[in-house]
Amino acid sequence: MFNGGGVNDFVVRFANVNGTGSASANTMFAKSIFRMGVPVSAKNIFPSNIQGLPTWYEVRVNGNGYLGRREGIDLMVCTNPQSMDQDLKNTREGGYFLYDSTWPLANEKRRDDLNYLEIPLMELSSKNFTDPRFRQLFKNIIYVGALSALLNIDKNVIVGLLEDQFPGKAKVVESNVKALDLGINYAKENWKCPLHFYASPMEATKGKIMIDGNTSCAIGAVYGGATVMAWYPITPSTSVADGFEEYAKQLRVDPVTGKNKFAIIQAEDELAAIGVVIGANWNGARAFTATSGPGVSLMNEFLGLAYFAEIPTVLIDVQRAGPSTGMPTRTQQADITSAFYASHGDTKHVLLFPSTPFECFEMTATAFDLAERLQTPIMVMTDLDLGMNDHVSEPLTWDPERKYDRGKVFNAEDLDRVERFGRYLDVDDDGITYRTLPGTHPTKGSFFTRGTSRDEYAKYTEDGAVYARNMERLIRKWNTAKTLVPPPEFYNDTRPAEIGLLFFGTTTDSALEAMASMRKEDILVDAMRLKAAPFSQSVIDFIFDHEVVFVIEQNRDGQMRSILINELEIDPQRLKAVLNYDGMPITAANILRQIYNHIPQPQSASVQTI
Amino acid sequence: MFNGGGVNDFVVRFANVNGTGSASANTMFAKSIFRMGVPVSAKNIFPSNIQGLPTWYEVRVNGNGYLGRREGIDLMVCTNPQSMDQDLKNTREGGYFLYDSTWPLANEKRRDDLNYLEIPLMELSSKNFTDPRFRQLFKNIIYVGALSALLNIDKNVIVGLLEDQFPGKAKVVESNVKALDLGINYAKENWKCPLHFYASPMEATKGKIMIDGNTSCAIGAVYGGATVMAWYPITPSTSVADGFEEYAKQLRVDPVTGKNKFAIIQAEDELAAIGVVIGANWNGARAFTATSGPGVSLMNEFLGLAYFAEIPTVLIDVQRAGPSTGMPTRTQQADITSAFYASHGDTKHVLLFPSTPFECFEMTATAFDLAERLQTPIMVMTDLDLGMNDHVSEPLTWDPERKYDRGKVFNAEDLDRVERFGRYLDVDDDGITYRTLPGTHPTKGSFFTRGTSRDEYAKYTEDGAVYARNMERLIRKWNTAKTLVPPPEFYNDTRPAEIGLLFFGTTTDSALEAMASMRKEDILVDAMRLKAAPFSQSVIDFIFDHEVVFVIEQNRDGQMRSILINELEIDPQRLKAVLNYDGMPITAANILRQIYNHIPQPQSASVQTI
Amino acid sequence: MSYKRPAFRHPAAATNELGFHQKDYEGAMSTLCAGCGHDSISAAIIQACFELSIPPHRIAKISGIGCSSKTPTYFLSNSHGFNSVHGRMPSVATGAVMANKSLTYIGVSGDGDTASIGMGQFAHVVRRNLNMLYVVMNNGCYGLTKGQDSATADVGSMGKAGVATMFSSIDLAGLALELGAGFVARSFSGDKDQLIPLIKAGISHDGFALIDVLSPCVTFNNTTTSTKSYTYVRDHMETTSIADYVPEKSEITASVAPGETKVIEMHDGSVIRLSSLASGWDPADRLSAKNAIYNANKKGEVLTGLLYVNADQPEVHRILNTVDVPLNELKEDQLVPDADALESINASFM
Amino acid sequence: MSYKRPAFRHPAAATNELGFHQKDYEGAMSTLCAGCGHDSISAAIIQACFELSIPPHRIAKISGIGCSSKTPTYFLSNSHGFNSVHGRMPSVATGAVMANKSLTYIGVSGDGDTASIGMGQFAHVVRRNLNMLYVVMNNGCYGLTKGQDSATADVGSMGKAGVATMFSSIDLAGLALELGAGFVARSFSGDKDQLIPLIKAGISHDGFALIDVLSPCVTFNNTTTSTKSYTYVRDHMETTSIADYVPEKSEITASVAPGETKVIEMHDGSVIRLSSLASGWDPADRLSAKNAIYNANKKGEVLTGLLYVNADQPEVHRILNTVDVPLNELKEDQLVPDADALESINASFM
Ligand SMILES: Cc1ncc(C[n+]2csc(CCOP(=O)(O)OP(=O)(O)O)c2C)c(N)n1
Ligand SMILES: Cc1ncc(C[n+]2csc(CCOP(=O)(O)OP(=O)(O)O)c2C)c(N)n1
Ligand code: SF4
Ligand code: SF4
Ligand SMILES: [Mg+2]
Ligand SMILES: [Mg+2]
Repeated sequence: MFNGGGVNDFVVRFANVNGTGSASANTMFAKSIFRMGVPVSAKNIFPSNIQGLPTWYEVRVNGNGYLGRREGIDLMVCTNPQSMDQDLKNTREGGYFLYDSTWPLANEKRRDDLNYLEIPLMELSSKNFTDPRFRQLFKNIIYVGALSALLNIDKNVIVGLLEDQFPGKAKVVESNVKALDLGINYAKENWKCPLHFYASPMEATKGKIMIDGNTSCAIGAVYGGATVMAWYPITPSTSVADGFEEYAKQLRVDPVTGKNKFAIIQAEDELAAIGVVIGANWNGARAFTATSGPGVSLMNEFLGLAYFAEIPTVLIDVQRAGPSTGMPTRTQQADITSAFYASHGDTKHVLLFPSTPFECFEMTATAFDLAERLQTPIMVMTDLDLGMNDHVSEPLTWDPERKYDRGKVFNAEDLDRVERFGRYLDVDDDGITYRTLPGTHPTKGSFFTRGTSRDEYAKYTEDGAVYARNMERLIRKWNTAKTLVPPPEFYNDTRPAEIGLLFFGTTTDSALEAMASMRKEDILVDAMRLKAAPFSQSVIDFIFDHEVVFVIEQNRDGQMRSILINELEIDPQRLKAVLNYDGMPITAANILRQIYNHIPQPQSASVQTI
Repeated sequence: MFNGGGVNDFVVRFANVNGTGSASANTMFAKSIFRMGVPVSAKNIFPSNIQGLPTWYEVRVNGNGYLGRREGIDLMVCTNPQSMDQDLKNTREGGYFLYDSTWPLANEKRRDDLNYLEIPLMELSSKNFTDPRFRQLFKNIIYVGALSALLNIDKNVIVGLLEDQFPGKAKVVESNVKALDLGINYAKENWKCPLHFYASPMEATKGKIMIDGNTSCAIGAVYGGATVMAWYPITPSTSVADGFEEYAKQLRVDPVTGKNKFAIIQAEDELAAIGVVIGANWNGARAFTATSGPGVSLMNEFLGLAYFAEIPTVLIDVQRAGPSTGMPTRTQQADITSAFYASHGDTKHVLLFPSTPFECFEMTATAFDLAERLQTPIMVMTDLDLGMNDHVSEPLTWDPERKYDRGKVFNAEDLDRVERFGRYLDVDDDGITYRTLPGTHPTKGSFFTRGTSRDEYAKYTEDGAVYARNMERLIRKWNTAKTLVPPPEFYNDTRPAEIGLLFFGTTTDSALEAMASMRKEDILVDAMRLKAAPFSQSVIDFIFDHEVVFVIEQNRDGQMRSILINELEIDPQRLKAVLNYDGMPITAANILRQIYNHIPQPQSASVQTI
Repeated sequence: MSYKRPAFRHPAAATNELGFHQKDYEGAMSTLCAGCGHDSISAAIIQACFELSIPPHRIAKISGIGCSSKTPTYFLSNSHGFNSVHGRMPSVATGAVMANKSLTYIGVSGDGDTASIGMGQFAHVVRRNLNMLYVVMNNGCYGLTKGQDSATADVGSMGKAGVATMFSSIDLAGLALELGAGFVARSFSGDKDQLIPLIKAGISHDGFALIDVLSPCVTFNNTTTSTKSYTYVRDHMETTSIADYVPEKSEITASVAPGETKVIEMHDGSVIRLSSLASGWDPADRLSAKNAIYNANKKGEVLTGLLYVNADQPEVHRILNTVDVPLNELKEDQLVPDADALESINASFM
Repeated sequence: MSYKRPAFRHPAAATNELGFHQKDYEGAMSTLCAGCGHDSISAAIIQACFELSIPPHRIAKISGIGCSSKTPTYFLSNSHGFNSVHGRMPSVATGAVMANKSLTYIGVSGDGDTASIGMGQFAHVVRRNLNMLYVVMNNGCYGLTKGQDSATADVGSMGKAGVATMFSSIDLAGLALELGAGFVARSFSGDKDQLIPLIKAGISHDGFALIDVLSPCVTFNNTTTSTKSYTYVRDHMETTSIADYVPEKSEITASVAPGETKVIEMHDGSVIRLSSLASGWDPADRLSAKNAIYNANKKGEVLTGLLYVNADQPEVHRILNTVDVPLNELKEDQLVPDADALESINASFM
């Protein structure tokens, strides 16, 4: 029988029809738990479609703060007859199945090992609300009410959320509360409330925010000084552009003239978007684009230009499941090879890997500094899970003293001081050379930027030795990059461990949960989270300090593992691949299953029910 | 003093102005040596420009058949004042410097350690030919004459070439012969002829042909059954399209109707070119494109589609020096990473590596078989050196019994036989599934091709398990590919060797020369030439059978080496990178220098003068 | 998607000349929003193909990416379909047409797919005069990515996002005319009577045929402030003429008063009969069509109907002079030159 | 390339208003073929910029790839230049213009770079009304890749390869008009007198200005059978009018008979004076320009001169309502919102 769940430890999945307004009710549910101070994560599992198809919303509540996806649905809330068969199947043994009993479930469909919570949502809504436009919406609020009773969610918190959502609209709030009460009362009258798992107030989310990664990237771009954004719509990156527009309109309009201190170009495609970004950066503005895999593929040629002509470029890749159009509404970390090596010829690019909304904010801002410092593309590799789902995060912070690093740019005075300006002259021996911006000086410092080979003074050349010298300088710059990118974060045991876990981005939540589980089993294990490629010395050290390192990532081909091997010249045997590539966020149980294929599984560890 | 060169062992470099018709005279020079039966190779070192800039043509004559580029110019033929300084510098100590003394060389420019051969080419030409249009052209023939005397080249051979070039135009031949004689006579009268290095007839090229790789690819496409070609002009791949048009017009016009059994689309860009190829292959025609690095970058998205939707696709990548526009008229093997991993998401592609014109022909034809068998892109990775230069090659052969492998295609009868057609159903357990062509059957076998995920019956799905199953089948197909691609060629010593050389494509000539040099020094060495990726078992075996394997390639980042490590899970320490990336073809001396950084250099080995 | 329409047959199940039922031309159940204009266009394509009596499996459907590009799943299940990549349908269609000249090709695209990312390929497929019907389901927005303005959105038009378009709009029919297209029409998803004969004529046309179909996005761009809304288009629709498609076999009975009617003969022997001609417009005069569009746009009208047709522009197979048998049917015996040929090639390189 | 022009100064070294010599506007020695039309256009750009007295370093030159796209090396050495990738100059220019509205932007492209691979970006930079001069050096072929037909090659025209073009040609001026461009002109590399004032007017135009300049490729497309040859263009050139550019400060002296002259005021106060107007054509009427082009093309004529101008179409910075100071000059104090802002953002996510 049922053996999962407990106080502040359960998973609820909502099964809805997309385009029916369930999203806001579901978000309210998750947010109410957050406001109760309890760690919670919510994942939208939506179709590549606008209206009428099944969509799911999965909420994990975990008092210990393990917020990666967890297998096993404790409570299924099903309002979609289309997906009901599937939803029945996906509920864990002994779990609860709440559904709209306006249309009762046929006996032959019922699983014996589930507990049914039947509530006539549509009937209740229709009876109590006359305006047909609202019936659908209030149906959703009714189930939120029922859940609040079942899971001990403070009604006042929900009412607070409604008040925040509809400021000054008491009437609307009132109707919503009415719907809420319908649910609460129905639940209390018909079921034993609460269930044996439920939410209980904590202080764990105090001071934190709940925000999606794309919005955080967008705010990061505003604070990071982006003035030009160019983009082309593509799921799951679109909301980065939306967010940038929203916050720029709030924060970057000149109060006196009403004019904009930013320009957003919705380009005709991704090739144009990256072209705009390169043109703007060449001309001294901080500019960026946001896209997903197919966009990165299309940007290949331009990324090679930016690498070779050394133009700062910031690209946010919100990864989705590839290849090709793949599963556009599912998550993966599968553009790593594509982004790292983007373009023909000998090219390598700097990648950043945020794993929380806070880091989306921070790394987006940092990407502009790095791009201008290194004069090369910087790609922020986020993904659908991080980008489009709300996550509990540290609040965003910005040191008012913080100055942008605009990199090596000669102004008119600098030019007057130098005898002869050499655009590609490595005067500081770090591989990074000085650039000038158009319009700087009447007679000095102008040069021709090109994707063809040139000498230290930017003069076109087909001389092989000069070409090779330049290519070697780019390697020197690459080595400098290793010292400038954010170093990894370590989660090491106090005692020496032979096993290391290595992960990055959205794999972090589940990897840390897996680590905790191993430690509980007295397995000594260290962990390192990559924040960037190329890799600093500490990455090498970590790998060589451990007998075996598990590289956990969400793609089929172990892309990060290959890059680690290539960049660090490591024997592949040291690195074991732990992979998930079905488009759903990786779980701790899955990680453990794969790790225990390589090391002895402790007796007590039940990877099923972590 | 001069210590290089000898009978059938020397290097001549011509320094000309491009767009002045020197190419045909220089080719005639190389071809005459070929017709004397002596192994010869010729490399055009031309600018990315149409007219007026320096261009070089380098001819190596080597009786042993070592035809990779060799450092050290024994005889410089300079008709270009623009490049004279550089040419003087590039002539080897003790070498000969032949130049147009119509404008005598100033004393202060002369190097003491060179032998000067002064011939007033322009003066001779102007004096003897009245028509100004021909003066320039005949000037070139005059120096060919002079060389024929200096290097003992049979005049009759040259006259034969002229007769072949101008069939039925006795007058033209006559004038050319007159020019030739002017050169011969001037040389004999003024210099000691022959020099101490010269050509001496052999039978080494008997039965062979001298042809460029691009033309060979083109003929291979005609024989391989290509009916649709789509392309966009780009150096150095353009002549593949030109050749295909030329030979298709010769060989593929219906004699009765005068209609074409082929269609060539000069597309608006590379994205369109590959789109046409994919559309045509989807519809059952053998179609291909030819491009170079920037084109491959632009084709990324479409290559991912072809991989994931499983559409046969043939692409010939004539590599040039990248990144970006790079050095468009220089050679490299630097698109390997880009091609192998092309596109976002988890993608890997089959690559073929021809190293001779014969293989360009053969592998292009084979690429169509493999593409249809494997239903995936096949990229033939040639390069500028192979593609645009004439090479001595085995003649092209085609077994008249040879049948095309059209792969797994169900026709109407097949469809009638199967109960339910599953486009992506792995019935043979080799990862390759059956396809149907549009228009085949009125009621069965139609399906929807897409870049999104789908189940075994080609139905759209967002089910992660189904998606993952498909991705795993693609790996099964990849494993099948390993057994179908051309296996490597081995050049093993009869005795067990600890050192292995690994190379492919145009690196072969110099690698084999380096190997011979090592063997002369009694170093035991084996060698393996890759013909394809992914790799068959024999590749792994070779690597594990040797203590150390030198991977010789022409790019900065050791791209093939990385792919070997990643695909075969090999400790990088086993594979030493031997690299050249200055855009000039790699030399044996360079290879040896790098090898002797890792293993003790034998006393006698002089890597300078091999 | 995973839903199948109930496979019942219409009561008075009429068959066409080939004995096919309309059902044989249908597709899977649509997953578009209820009321989406695109679904009406799918229905019109089904009807047109049924009435034209084309064997369904002899049609190939090719599209890009977008709600519009999804529609080929919702019609002609017995035809092969190819949902390619965003904006690149024209090149894939080019390849397909080159490979097999004996099928009928229907390309479906959206305004985003065609006028933004696909602009280059669109221009060049027009120039190539590829033998295909190219249907743009034009809703002035990117439906599938949630309603951003597309390049066909008119200045000042405002969809659900509530921000008026600021950049000048691209008129795909006008553009196709400028680029030399031989068959250009515009229609409205809500006007089946006009659309079906145009689809038939476009399929019959021997060369590239564009139909720019206004097709309201009910979810994102059907506001009262949008010029691509159902109401706006319905209320501002003007027509160049009433087009009637008459198959080869039918006799033309002159039921319309002479002088008002124009008859255009297509390559396959069928005929388009135009009646109630707009004044100053001549379907055979490119300039008059361009002017008519320009003037209509200026007035905020949506000019629909057949805009221009020239049945004589050679399509790409004629230009490239390919053999009559489809290239994809040629076998080794037709493709491999005889043994001598290679000998003489080798000889030429000795 | 590695050759420097001898740095001597013209004997009667005239200076412009700013005291610059013509020399200050020159570039490196050209490496194009002797006689290439592109070099004449470079010379015209040098002359126009000199006469306009723009400080050379306040100009930015952007191009794609091709012989034409190489030319920015051969003019304006004191300006920054960007030789980007093939067909993508418009997007790079867009970024540059967005970053700094205070410079003058000259984009150079070829017919291959614009009408083939660059078609999509070209259409959209027109639509965006980017404030730049866009010069197409149009030779009907791909010079740098050795003379293949481009999309602007006319049907039947035959270059050095000896095969007549079979696909209909794209008229870039006609296309720009269709796409809503506010300044469209055509000229000929061999007609400096016409070209220089057009370049000046194009630079002064506040918004996107296209000049499609016929520019013979002497190496690959200057045959007697080519319609893009020097002789053909010279012999078939027709003009809409004679354009005179009059800078802001000058007084307009009406030296031409009234009625024949039209005066167009530009945003920066300068004036274009058109005389000897072709009949039936009005530079302010888009449709008349389209018709004139269409009719000329039909007759095999090359219609040159200013074709259309509308000084009032808002350019992209005006559309996007950006601040007056160039975006690339904004510093932290202008860009980073104050501390409270982040607090209230955080609060909104609690
Ligand atoms: C290369 C690429 N970029 C972006 C996308 C995302 N995308 C999917 S559909 C679409 C726009 C569709 O608009 P339209 O063609 O007008 O079709 P509609 O949905 O309006 O019918 C976009 C931008 C994509 N699939 N591929
Ligand atoms: C992506 C890409 N494809 C192809 C090329 C090769 N290429 C260089 S220039 C050129 C055409 C140039 O034609 P046009 O723009 O008309 O310039 P022109 O040389 O005639 O002045 C091409 C195809 C390239 N550089 N990049
Ligand atoms: S979003 Fe718009 S275009 Fe897409 S299906 Fe819905 S109504 Fe149609
Ligand atoms: S090839 Fe043609 S376009 Fe290029 S430089 Fe020579 S003449 Fe000019
Ligand atoms: Mg649309
Ligand atoms: Mg050109």
